[in-house]
Amino acid sequence: MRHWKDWIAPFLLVFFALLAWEGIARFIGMSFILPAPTEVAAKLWELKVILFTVHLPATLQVIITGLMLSTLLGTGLAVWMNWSKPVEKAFYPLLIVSQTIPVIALAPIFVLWFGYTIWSKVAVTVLITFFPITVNTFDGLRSSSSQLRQLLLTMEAGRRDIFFKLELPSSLPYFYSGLKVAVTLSVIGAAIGEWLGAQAGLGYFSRRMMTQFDGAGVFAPIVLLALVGISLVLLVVLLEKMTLHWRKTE
Amino acid sequence: MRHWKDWIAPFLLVFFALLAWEGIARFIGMSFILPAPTEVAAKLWELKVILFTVHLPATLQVIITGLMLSTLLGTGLAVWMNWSKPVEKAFYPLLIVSQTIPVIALAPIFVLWFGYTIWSKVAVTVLITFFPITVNTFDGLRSSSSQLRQLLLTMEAGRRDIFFKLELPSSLPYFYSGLKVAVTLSVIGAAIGEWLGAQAGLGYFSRRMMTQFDGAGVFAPIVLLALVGISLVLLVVLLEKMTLHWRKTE
Amino acid sequence: MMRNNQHGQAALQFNNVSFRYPTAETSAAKAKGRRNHPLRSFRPFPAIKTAVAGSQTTKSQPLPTHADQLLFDSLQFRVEAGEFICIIGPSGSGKSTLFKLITGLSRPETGQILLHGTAHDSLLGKVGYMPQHDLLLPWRTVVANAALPLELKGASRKEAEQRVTKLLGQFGLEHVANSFPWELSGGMRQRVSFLRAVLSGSDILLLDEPFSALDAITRLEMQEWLMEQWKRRRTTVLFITHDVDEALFLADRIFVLHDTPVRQLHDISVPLRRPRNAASLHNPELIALKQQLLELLRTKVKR
Amino acid sequence: MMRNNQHGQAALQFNNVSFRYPTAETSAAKAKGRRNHPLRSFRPFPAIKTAVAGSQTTKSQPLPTHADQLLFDSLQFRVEAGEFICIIGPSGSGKSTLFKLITGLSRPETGQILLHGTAHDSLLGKVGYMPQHDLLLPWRTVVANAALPLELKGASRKEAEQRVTKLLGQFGLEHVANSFPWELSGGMRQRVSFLRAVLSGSDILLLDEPFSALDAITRLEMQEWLMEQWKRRRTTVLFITHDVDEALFLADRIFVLHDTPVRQLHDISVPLRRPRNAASLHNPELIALKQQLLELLRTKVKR
Amino acid sequence: GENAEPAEKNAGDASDTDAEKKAPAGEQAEIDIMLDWYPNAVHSYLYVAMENGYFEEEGLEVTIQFPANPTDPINLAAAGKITLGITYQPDVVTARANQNVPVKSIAAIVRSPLNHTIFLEDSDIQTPADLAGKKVGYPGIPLNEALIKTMVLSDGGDPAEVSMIDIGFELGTSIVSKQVDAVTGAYINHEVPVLAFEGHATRYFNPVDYGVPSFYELVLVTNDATWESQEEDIRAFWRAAVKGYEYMVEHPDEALDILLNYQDQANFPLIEAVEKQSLTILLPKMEADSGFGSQDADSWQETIDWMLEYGLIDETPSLDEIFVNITE
Ligand SMILES: Nc1ncnc2c1ncn2[C@@H]1O[C@H](COP(=O)(O)OP(=O)(O)OP(=O)(O)O)[C@@H](O)[C@H]1O
Ligand SMILES: Nc1ncnc2c1ncn2[C@@H]1O[C@H](COP(=O)(O)OP(=O)(O)OP(=O)(O)O)[C@@H](O)[C@H]1O
Ligand SMILES: [Mg+2]
Ligand SMILES: [Mg+2]
Repeated sequence: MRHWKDWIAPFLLVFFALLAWEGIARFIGMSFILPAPTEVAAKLWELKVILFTVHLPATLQVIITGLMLSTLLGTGLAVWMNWSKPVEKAFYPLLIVSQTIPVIALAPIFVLWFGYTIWSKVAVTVLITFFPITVNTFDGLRSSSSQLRQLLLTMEAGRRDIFFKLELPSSLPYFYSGLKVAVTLSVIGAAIGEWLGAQAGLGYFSRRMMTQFDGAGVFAPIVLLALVGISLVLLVVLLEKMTLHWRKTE
Repeated sequence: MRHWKDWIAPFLLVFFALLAWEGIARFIGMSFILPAPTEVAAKLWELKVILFTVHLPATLQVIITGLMLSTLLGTGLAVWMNWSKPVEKAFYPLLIVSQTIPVIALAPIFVLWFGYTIWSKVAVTVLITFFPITVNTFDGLRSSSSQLRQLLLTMEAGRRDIFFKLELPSSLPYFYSGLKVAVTLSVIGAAIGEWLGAQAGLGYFSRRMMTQFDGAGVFAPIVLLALVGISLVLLVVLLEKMTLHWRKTE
Repeated sequence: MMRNNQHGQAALQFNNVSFRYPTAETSAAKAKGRRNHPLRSFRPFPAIKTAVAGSQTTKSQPLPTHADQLLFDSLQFRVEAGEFICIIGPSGSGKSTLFKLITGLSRPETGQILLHGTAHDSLLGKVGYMPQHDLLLPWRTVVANAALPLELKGASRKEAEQRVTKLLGQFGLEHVANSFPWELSGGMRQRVSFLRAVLSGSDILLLDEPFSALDAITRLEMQEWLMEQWKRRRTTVLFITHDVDEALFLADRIFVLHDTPVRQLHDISVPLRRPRNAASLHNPELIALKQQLLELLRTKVKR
Repeated sequence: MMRNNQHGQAALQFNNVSFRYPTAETSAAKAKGRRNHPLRSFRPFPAIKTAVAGSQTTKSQPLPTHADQLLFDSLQFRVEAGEFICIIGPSGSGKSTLFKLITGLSRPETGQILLHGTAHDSLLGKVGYMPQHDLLLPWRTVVANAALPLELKGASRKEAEQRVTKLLGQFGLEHVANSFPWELSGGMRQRVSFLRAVLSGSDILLLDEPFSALDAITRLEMQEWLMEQWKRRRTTVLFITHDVDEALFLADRIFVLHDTPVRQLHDISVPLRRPRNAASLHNPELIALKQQLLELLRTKVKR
Repeated sequence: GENAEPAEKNAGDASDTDAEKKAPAGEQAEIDIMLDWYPNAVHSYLYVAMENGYFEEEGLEVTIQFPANPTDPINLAAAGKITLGITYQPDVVTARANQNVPVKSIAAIVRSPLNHTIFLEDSDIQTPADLAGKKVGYPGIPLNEALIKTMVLSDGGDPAEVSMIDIGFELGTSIVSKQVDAVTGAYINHEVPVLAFEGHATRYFNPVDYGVPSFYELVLVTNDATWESQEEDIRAFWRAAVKGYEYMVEHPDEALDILLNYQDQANFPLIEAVEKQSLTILLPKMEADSGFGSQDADSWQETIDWMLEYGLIDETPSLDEIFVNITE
């Protein structure tokens, strides 16, 4: 971010990759299998109205609802586990193990449970964003050094004091790290959710275009999805910078 | 692992959750929407032959091929980036940015490129496992302290010595962490790849059972997928324990 | 300038205090469960170890080898009001544990700890404690860090910070009031930490190896600074150190912990008048005392 | 027992050596590019900070405030074969940089560094270097760690380890040959690190604050141990420390760095015969010397 | 952009939208219907009913959904997530017979198979037996496996050698990009002309020529429970649909225009010429002597017998439960 020069090399790499892609695409000449980047750009322009007024809002709605829900549930569970040892003992191992299993395979079932409403997609999003938020927040709450905890105890701090004055601030950087992961995953979750059943949304639109032999139309919404992902992460970084101004980052 | 008592609480939690699920499922009585756990178990038994001889091997083939490929490519790129500053400058930022965009949305395209062969699924798997392996290995190579590097230099170590005697061993723990992430993601990748078009595989079979209105049949392969995920992670942990025996873990 | 007052009430008194940590098995398991859940190594998406500036957790805890063994056995001693006591002893001899008992973080198995002649239900909040390293909250400014004990005692944040601000000058911190800990040098951080301990409001201060992380020169400066502060405030100070020179320079009396379980403290008065300076340590009587102390410690360190 | 030999060839000689670090901007940017890529904070799947046992990177580097300023200006000095030189100076005065120049990690801007009268193209591999902290490779056993310089010089691993094994006894390491670094105490780790420096084969050893991380008692022991080793090996030693007592106890001569840029080293001979012991430091002449050194350092430290 | 969002139930006092004005007094009943595919000529009558206000006249608020997966209409209807789904007769039999999924057919929309097995003009496939050893794509609908099995068997081939690949909605793309050798589940009235329009000539097999009974291609299904609770609404829905159908028969061009107007050009760019052609093929297949949508037990029995014979089902589902004749 800071040093624009750092971006020269990757920019050149991307530029030449695009050039090569353009060349190959034109050589193959089957734009529904491999559209050229210029075709994708043109398509993006052509479809701008419907993409920006219908599909982008639909996807954003899923992403934002999903993120809000999993932040709520995730931090809630994290705080609860931090508060009560038995809760931690019961849930923490399950959380960890749940990450080694492909929970996403359950996604198709959600369509049966929630139909084609926003909730089937939100459920997928929550399913995959819940973990990073919960575990990071919990680890953050636990990250506060036990020496500091003891110090606060010698000052007669109660459980609440320790939570608000020590554990909560300690957990913030971890929470943001978790949120960054979650934000990225939420875009993926929304896209997958939309494949499985939707009436609108960028992921849905991309798949729909595939049945229409429209290669450029397949890629155009993906480009938008990528931009959504990047913007959301930047947003979290900004938020982090603003709230963690005390950090040692010159 | 070590303290079996640590497993009592989560075990009880799972047990009661299953019990509740059984109760609710029987109450609803629509097993194709929500099969009871006992039905799933029965189905798993009933389908054991086809699951274990056809679909499990198909999925494992995808997973293993994908993991091997992305380990090869990932460690290769990591070593290259570590060796050459320009390569790092060009690729590293792209790798990072690539993680904020939902590359998985490209998965449907792979079917167009590779057809319904194993390669479209392998491509999805490589796509999502490549990043954690590359970045972790690279960070591992870079993790070696600069003080140690200077120390080796004062002993007249060459670039190769520093790589083999310092950077490589330093990177191993990071590599394993990356591999653990990758292994988990590979199961997800294979499942998603199979949704998009397959003739065999656990992900495919699960969805297929849905078209047969067989709820228990939907869940049974997911249970197997979960077991595959857990076993693979355990395998990596074992491998890690064996090769990193020097680590301070009593 | 001995301020002992054997006939008044002791500022701090141990009456037959015995203590042991819980059995090795449980405590080890406990410590582990908290820090290293067995599953943690499994973590496919491992904890994101955000480098939080200023957090220090480098000091390795002594291994709990002696757990389940009695650490203090009917220990008795008294500290008079206004005394400066240094506590030395080999690693693992129980110096920090002594402080845990006095602060109320641990409770004696038997016996009583009296502050100014009174036994308390819980000692938490009754003494000022300055831990090894500085242990400042990295997200709080100097003022806010020092204000912490006042806030915990119920003052509003604003009120607390006002009270702190008035004191900053005395501690040489007026120019860094709104700096964050990472912006300060090690010596400055120690000052903040000391100010915080002072603000706990108690007239008994426990300092656990406060200067061990500083370099030799800064350390000397901080020792002199601490002497001044102590003279001005006339608080009772208990000060743990590994450094015999430091103990000799600072203390009225030195307590040596040197056997396990500790039944009795070697109680050594330092025959030096105040004010002292670095040169004071070179008088022959003190040199002999230093040799004696070093021998005492050395025999225990060799294994 | 001065081993000076003003007429022979100096073991080490600086001829008008000048040095500065590159401009603040480039060097800071460089350091940053390597350690903190600007994108790193973006990382959705952040680096997995596996806790690698034994890796120590806690010591904070001095801030590069003086960068682009001349650090050494036509510096001249010579060290005779077999001498024990201690180097003291405030933080940031350039002590470690001096070692970087001697080891060949940095190159002088002008001037020459001669080893035994010869100028070398690259000094890398020509002197033995023992960095602050122990810096052992955590994945190598004691033997394998010590064998590292031999391996790097081309010996096969087996051969190298055989040679090391023969020496372990002399260094008191025979019982821990196959232990990993984390299994050793701090003092033991320093021994391994010293053995490794000795095995680099050079007769000039550079030790950068080797004992600063040890507690006071262990430190005393290690100082005595080092004296014995030095007596036995008759190598030339340059030893950086912050601790004036340590310097006085160990050195034939003390070099004090105390202005920036360093134009000249304060070169102080220690008027003490060997063998020395802790008590030797208490003779009045030495006490005066210590006071003088402390004053020298203190004036620079105050800002 | 959420079509499935529930409208306000007690809208009597609410805003004065067009729908409200046309509606008779009282509450509007909600009907969610999921099409079998994305909208095309075969759905014209629904759009006509919508455009011309037939649904509102019946006091219905109808939401039309499109499936993301070909099997969703029957699945979601069975799960009660939608009121009605358009699906395939043999699938209803499978659901009822194998898992006793509580779905029932309430109307037959297209009365004979549109579903053909298509392959590129220059393919070496000549008869269904040639499919052995080939890759055949199908949209995940189990019926298609039955079709191929029957066709290959009746042509003397070995159906076990056909490799069937679930390709979801990618019927056109996968055959054009040569990922599969043939696809089944493609419609004679839709994929065939669309592919031709895109410049890909195809040939095809009609299943009825190779031992498959002339089953109802498209039927309207609902859940037993939904039927019980909303029978009146569904009957009302069907009355409106029949009106739409009659309009479509009389004014096919206008009906198509309505459909095309409803299409969001970017979303579902239908090709007018193709849809015209499609409608001509469709109309005869939708016409029924005893009224649009009528079902007769013989057709069901025939389909069940065929499926039993080819081992697609193990038990005979009860005819009483599997369909209701809405025209009676
Ligand atoms: N929480 C604990 N549980 C069990 N045993 C403990 C605990 N804390 C300390 N111990 C044990 O009690 C003994 C005394 O520990 P303590 O920390 O008081 O030593 P110390 O004198 O402060 O050492 P150091 O100089 O290294 O700080 C040690 O043997 C230690 O292993
Ligand atoms: N790599 C570098 N690039 C730029 N400046 C540097 C670098 N390393 C050190 N410096 C600067 O050079 C000066 C001398 O640093 P050096 O590390 O030699 O000090 P030192 O005497 O060893 O200090 P300490 O006692 O803290 O170890 C300092 O001002 C430091 O900021
Ligand atoms: Mg201690
Ligand atoms: Mg240094």
